[in-house]
Amino acid sequence: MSTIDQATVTRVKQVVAARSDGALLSATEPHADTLQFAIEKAALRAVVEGLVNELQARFMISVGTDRRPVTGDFAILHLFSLDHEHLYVLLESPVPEKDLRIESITEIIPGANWAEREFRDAIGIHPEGHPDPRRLLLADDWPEGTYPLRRDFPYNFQPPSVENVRPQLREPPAGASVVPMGPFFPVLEEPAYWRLFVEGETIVGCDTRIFYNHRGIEKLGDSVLTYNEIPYLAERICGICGFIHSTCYCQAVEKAAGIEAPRRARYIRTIMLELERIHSHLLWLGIAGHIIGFETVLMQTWRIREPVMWLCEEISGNRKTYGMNTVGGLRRDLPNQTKPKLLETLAEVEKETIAVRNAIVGDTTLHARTKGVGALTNEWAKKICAVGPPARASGVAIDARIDHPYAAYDEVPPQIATQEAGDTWARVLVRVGELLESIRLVREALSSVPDGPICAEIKEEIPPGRVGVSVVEAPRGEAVHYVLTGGDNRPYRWRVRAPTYPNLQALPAMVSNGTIADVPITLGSLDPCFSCTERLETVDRRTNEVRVYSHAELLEISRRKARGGGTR
Amino acid sequence: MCVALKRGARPAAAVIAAIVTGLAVWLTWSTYGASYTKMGGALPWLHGIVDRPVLGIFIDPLASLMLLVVVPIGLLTVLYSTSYLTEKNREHPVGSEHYGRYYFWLLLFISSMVGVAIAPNFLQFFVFWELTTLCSWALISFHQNERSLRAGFKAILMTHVGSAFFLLAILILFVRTNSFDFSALGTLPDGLRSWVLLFLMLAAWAKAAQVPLQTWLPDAMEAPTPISAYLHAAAMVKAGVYLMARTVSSGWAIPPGMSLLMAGMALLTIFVALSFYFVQDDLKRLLAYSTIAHLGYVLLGVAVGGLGSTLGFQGGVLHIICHGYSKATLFFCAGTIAYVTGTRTISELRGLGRSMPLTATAFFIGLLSVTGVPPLACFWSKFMILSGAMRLSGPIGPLILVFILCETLISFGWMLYIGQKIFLGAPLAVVQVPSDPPRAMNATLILLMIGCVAAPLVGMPLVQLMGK
Amino acid sequence: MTAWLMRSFLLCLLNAALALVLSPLCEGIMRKLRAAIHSRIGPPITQPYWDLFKLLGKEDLRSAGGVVYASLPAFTLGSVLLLAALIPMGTAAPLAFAGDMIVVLYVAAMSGILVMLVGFASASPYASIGSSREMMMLLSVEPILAIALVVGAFKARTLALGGIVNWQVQNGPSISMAIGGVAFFLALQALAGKLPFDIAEADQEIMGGPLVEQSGPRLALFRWAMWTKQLVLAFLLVEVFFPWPRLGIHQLDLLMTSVKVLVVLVLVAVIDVVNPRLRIDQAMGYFLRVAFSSLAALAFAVIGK
Amino acid sequence: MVDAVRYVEASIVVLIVGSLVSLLFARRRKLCGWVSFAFVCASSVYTGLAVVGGCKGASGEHTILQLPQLGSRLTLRVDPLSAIFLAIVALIALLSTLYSVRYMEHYAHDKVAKFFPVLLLCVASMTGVLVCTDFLFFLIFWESMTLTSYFLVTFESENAASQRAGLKYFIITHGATLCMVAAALLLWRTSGSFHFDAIRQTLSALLNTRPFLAHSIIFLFFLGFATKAGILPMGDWLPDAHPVAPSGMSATLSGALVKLGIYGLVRLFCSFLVVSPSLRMWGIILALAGTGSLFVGNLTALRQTDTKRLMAFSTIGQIGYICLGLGVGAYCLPMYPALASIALAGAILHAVNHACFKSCLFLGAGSVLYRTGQRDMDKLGGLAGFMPYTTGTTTIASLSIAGVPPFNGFASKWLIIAGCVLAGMRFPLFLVLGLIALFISLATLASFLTVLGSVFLGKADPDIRTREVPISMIVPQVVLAALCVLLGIFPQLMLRFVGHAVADVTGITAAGVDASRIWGGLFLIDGSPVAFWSPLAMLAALAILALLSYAIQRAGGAQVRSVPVWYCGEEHAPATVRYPASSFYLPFKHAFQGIYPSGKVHVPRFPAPLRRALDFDQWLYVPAVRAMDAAADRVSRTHVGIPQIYLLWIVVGAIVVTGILLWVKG
Repeated sequence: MSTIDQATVTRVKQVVAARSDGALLSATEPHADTLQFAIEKAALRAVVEGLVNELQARFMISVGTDRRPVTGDFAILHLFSLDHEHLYVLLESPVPEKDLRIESITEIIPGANWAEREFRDAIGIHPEGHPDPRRLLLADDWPEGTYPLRRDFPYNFQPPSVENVRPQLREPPAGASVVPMGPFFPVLEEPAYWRLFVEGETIVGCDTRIFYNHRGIEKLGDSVLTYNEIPYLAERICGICGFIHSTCYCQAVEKAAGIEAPRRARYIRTIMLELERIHSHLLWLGIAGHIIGFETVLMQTWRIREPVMWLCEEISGNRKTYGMNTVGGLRRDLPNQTKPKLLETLAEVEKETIAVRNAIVGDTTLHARTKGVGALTNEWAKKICAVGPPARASGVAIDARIDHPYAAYDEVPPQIATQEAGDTWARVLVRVGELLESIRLVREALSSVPDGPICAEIKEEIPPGRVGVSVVEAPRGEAVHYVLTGGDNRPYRWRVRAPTYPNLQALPAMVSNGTIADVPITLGSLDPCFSCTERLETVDRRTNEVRVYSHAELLEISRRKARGGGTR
Repeated sequence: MCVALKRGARPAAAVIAAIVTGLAVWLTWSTYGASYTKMGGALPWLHGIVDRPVLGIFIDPLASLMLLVVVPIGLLTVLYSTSYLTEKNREHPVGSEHYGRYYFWLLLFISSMVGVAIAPNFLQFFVFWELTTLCSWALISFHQNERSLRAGFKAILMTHVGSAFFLLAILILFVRTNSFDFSALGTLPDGLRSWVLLFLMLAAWAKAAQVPLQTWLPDAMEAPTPISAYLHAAAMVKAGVYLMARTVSSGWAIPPGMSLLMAGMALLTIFVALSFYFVQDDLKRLLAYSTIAHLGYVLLGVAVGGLGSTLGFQGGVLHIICHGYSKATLFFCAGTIAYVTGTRTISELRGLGRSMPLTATAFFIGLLSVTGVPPLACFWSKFMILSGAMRLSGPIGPLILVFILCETLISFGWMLYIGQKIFLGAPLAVVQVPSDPPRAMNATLILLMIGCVAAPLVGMPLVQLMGK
Repeated sequence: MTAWLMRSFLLCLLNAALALVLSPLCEGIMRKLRAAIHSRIGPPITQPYWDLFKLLGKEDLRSAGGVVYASLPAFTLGSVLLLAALIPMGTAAPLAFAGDMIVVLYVAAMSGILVMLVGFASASPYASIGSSREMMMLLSVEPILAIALVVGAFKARTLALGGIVNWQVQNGPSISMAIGGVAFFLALQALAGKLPFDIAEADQEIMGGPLVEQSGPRLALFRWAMWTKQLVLAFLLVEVFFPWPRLGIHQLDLLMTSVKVLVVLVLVAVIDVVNPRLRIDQAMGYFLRVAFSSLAALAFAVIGK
Repeated sequence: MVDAVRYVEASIVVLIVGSLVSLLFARRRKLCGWVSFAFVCASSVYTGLAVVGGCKGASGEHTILQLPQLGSRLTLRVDPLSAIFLAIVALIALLSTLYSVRYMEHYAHDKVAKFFPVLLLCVASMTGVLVCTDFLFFLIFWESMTLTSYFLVTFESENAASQRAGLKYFIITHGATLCMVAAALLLWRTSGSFHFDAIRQTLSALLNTRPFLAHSIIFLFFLGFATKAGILPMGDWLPDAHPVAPSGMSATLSGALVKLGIYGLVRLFCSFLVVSPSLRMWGIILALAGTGSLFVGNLTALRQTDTKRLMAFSTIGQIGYICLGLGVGAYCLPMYPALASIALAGAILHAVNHACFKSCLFLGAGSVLYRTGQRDMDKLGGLAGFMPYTTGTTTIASLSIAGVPPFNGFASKWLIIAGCVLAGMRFPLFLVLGLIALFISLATLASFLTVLGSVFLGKADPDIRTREVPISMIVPQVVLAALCVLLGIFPQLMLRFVGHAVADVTGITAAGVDASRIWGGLFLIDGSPVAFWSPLAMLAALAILALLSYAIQRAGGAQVRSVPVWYCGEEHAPATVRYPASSFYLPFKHAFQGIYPSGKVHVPRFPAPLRRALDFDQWLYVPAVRAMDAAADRVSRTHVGIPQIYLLWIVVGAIVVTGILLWVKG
């Protein structure tokens, strides 16, 4: 654990006290790196302003909680991170049921836009003064006045669907027309609707509708599943960085409950996290190539990526969605005999990655397509609270592994590199650099994995009302999990914020004044989540015989198909 | 011919003018192509000095042409005045008590112009010349307000400066040759002849409002519009150029220096007048400057004739009639506008074409004619002046060509701009006029439009007879 | 008269049939090559035939009506086949009497124009963007084609393509024609709709551009037209700019020409595979530079090189 | 057999009478139109007879009026060249009058008295220009044409844009006419005659004796004609004047009136100028001017979103093509007559073709305007479903103007470009010009695809309610479109006359264009046949191959189904997803942004010091009068009331006066 400067803690307290002007209800320190303040909602905005302006706090997420069964009111909690001071600051305001309004902070922090719209949709607390009155999260035909994250809303409730409801979207400015990108668009592997306003091919504005696929995971977490079931759900939040979410959740619960995972478990988590980063970045590189029509890059990087997937399968039994994490540590140990193979494969991957990097860096056409494209200014990156490679490519040196060290990163610290240009090319460079750095980290962690247990023993029930905040640096940026423990063996409130969430909010600024041709690659350079699963299980409907094909069989089948023969 | 009228005798004036016109046309027709002289009315007190009659009628093609300008336009002026000078006039309502005065002076004006046109010698010319000055003074000051009185005084003062020189010239001539004949000038010795010519030229310049004596004419716009029209198109100023035409055509060689001076001053006048176009906001003043320029054209033609090119002289003379009809059209249009809207300020007028289509048509035809757009009247005369100039050897011709073409284009552009400004575009609230101009005014305009097209057809055969 | 005409038309049909049959094969070879560079096994060489076969039987979905819209695919393929009849492909062109170099330039642009019309007619914003891009590509590429062919015409003192080829065969290589050939080749890449210039289709950006609303047999015809066009233009390149050596034995010459065409197409495929797609403004800038450089060919031709 | 000239005279008289008669019916909109149409019909029949006569060879001259003192005679003559242009004028006048009968309903505020009579006079002057052989009367007809067309351009009198355009049009063209006046007078100074033959002789003499003067005169003529023809930069009036005129007039302006500038240029460079080396220099100048014009005009057209303005700019561009052809022809005339005949035939044929397709386009734009009240392409879309005829004719005309084979625009462009390339083999500059012309022909296509794509194709708004224009407006469009196709497939029909005209006007006997075959098409002969174009054979082949392709398309027996447009899964209102015309080819347009500089003309401001200097009153007379006043004041002081002193004054005065008189007498 990095040391926390007590002077900073004092200063934070001073600022909060000064800004809240007597409205401070309480100030607690749930953990060494977490400061929690309860403030009257009237003073919340002023305090936020103080934190942002005087302490350069970075907004992470807002959590709206229905506390009626416990305290009889609602609460809004804004999470901030003081990155270089390694601190989390939690500002909580009670919101009485009679007056479900709270002052919006989007004017101070543009990056809080979606977060506020989200708690308006989900809990029903209205952010006063928010610039955008439209729906964010809920389906367009979701009935008004129904708030799914309230405690009295049953998780399996299905509102009746309504015909002919269209997203509330803005009309193009005079002289411009709309080019819809999505909801189903070749480079968007998930549904998302970018309504591009164009003059010719120049983007003069854009509007977004996403959350077509909202799955209600948080609701499931606090109403159906137990602490130990949630990691499997968390792992399925994302198809690529599943381990990151499960780790992040487990760490949050561990923190809330005061459990410390064993050192070996933390090392293995580190190894898995970095392996995930390696294959994710390779995948991304391929997709980026594909987006600009450079299929060769796609084919080659995915070929390089494949051994990494095999390694993961070797370690966990699965190419993806490993199912290894549990609260308190791991369910599955790293087999020591895989180490040599791991190192060998890593060397191979490193060699080929370097080859690809050299090819890419030398390709002038690539430069032409990415340099100066989709630039995210340093200033706006900070305002919109961008995270991960996009932030680092814009010169914002934040990395959860260093700022809020977790797993074994305090012992095997990564080197992070930043770029200043903020364009797509800078993001390429940042990711390629991270790719090689991750290989180094895996290698280092492997060499110093300590022996010992892989899971802490949990002796007693986790007490309710405890708070745990955890961040994990995913390949796309920092994932945040917040857990408020509850009774009956499940969290009272579980809040997840994936890294794409803030980064996507930065997109409109990045694409404006660009051309249509630049939009896909700009979007791609943010690396929004893409899933990929190749495992095939067939069920013969006549015999109900289940048959699992091996890798070799699958390969053979696909090759046969490619040659023009049939499968049967 | 000089008739004093009783009050309220509008129809009488019109009838008399019509009779005179008929007479003049008949006269022209009957003497077409021939010269006709009848002298009479000897002046007893001159008998000892001049042994033949000094008053009479002298008609040659030049005089016929002048008559065709002076009389028909006079008739139209009277006709126009009958409906213009009424209580309904929104610019200057005129009560019937002033009619007698008005028509008296107007008819006197016409008759004195006729006298000028048919004058057989300088003496009669001078007498009627002075009479026109008197009439113009009376008519310019017709409204009898401060401004018009001042303008009338200015006109009479400045033209009299010219008249003084005229008198001087006649005196010199008479003293040396004992004759008032036009041709007598030819018998003067060279030096003196130049002086006499210069004096005559000064007289003509003052009368025709040429540089440097042009400033009275714009101020004379205080006169009722028909008077301005007549003043500009046919009478008064035309007397000035007619004097020069007479002088030059009287059958003797003009000293080239004098001709060059005349041509130079004409060009100068043209450009000075042109330069004033751009600052005029009063429609009539703008037209006045255009008149100054066009009298310059006539003098230029005459000067070219003096330099030896008959064609140029013919062009200059033709320009008298072409310009007369075109300019009369323009002035009557301006009058109609003022009559209907009560203003003649260009910036206050817009979109009149919708409510006054006939006036608009007439104005555009007059305007395009005056600026020399073929096939309308002034093109022919200008073209003849130019081709006459081109007949001269040396660089004068091309020089004049360049200057004149430049002036033509600029004045054309500006005039068209003004015309569009007044008649086209969305009407301003001020000029939303439902009332049509009276019939007599419209009839006048239609006749003048025909004149704008037909003037060269009438004038061309006449001028062809000159200079042979 | 009629006999000569009938013969020309029959030859024209034969030409068309050959081009139609062979062009998917060439595309198949190019695809295989792509796969090899991708480290893939790739589809069989006959795959384009199967694609066409399947598309021809699929449902024909139309987003616009009208006779013109309905007839555009047929005219597109027809115009490409007409181009095939106008240019010498191993032998004299059957319709050589009907059009010279300038006509060929216009006919070569015709299929592109028809594709644009289809794009504009299908009322999709992607198609409109695609058509607009197609036009810009045509505007940047056609001058290069024109310069290259005009160099030939200048040297051979005739506008007839056959005459240019004959002149080339007789006079051997020259600097100007070599430059012209290279320029033509670069333009070919764009005319064939290959990377880095497949900007008009740009699947990832505008989902196939002008053809986004085309499906089934209509799509088949457009695809076929594209493949035929690249084959025909490759022939034009080889015949006009690199016709030597001529052995004098007709069959051998034809074979040699075919091999050269294949080499050209392989080169096109290699360039296609090792490049990302350029943006339209970048492509225009690129071709502007190419056009100005190819003016050098003209300069060399004028000084007799 | 009545001579062709008499027919033309009859035609002019009919038009003038028609103008007066239609003025009588001015209060009844439609009747006035039909009466005018009847007269135009009659005059067109006469003109047609004259054309038939004139095509065979020059008619005799007929003198109507003499101006001996100017050495000028109003003499008329029809020769093959004027016959071709007469045919254009008569055809376009006929069709646009017919079109205007219903079209003028569009203008509820403005009276047709301002339109039909003036239109008839305008046609009469155009006819006069073409048959006049005396330059003075040529100028008079010429300027009458400008005058009448000015009133037609400013027809919509309350529209500020049309006022500005009219003013600009008239001032610029009047300036050009004055240039011609100057040229004519300079020639007249030498020859004393305005007759065309005299001009020819004088010019050739002057070229030997005073080349500078001769070239100045040619330059002045060139300025005059080129301005009317719309060659940049003098043709700057054109893009303003065309859009604001009523569409029938726009068609006449673009189809016929600017062609007279071309007629003048052909006369000047092919007939007035004898074959001499100086012709080559002028050929290069013409070709450069033409290329500049076609480059700037067409690329600027590409940037327009107003249909009629786009077409106006494209007129500048197409005139550029004609001028380029003329330039190449003029260059080749002294040394390579066969090439010259190719280029000149191309130029004149293009003039004919341009009259067909550009008039058709303007009428099409007019039809859209008539029904939708809209010229802004950004606001239009999907009219194809509502106005099938207009769509069809506009499509044909668009493809023609873009030079897509086998429409007529291609035939003439082919001749011009082939002429350029062939001439380029002698003088390489023309190669480059030919290449530019080729490139620009694609840009033309691009601009008209904008029209097609944004106005007619695409999706219409669901609430749009419009329909096809009345039949009397369709017929002219269909006739013109049919001509586009006919002349495209059988350019021989026209080329025969054009060739005849070229031979007649230049005296070339060598044939560069062999247009005798129908199936074999056109052959260009430069020593040996070097270029070929057989529209019929090609069309037949295309038809066969397209049928073959269609057979392939149907071979699979695919079911056809109509589906909505795919917008990636969401639904959109057509208006929001329509790709507006201003968006087409934007990157390309940006590349050529500044090629047509435009600025506002300010009303000249007169410098104050000069004004003061010219105000004689201020510095001369007022002070003088004041001084006199003061002097008189001083003199009045001498009035002392003593009679002797007065007497003294009188005596002194009498002595002085007598002295002066004696001196004068002596």
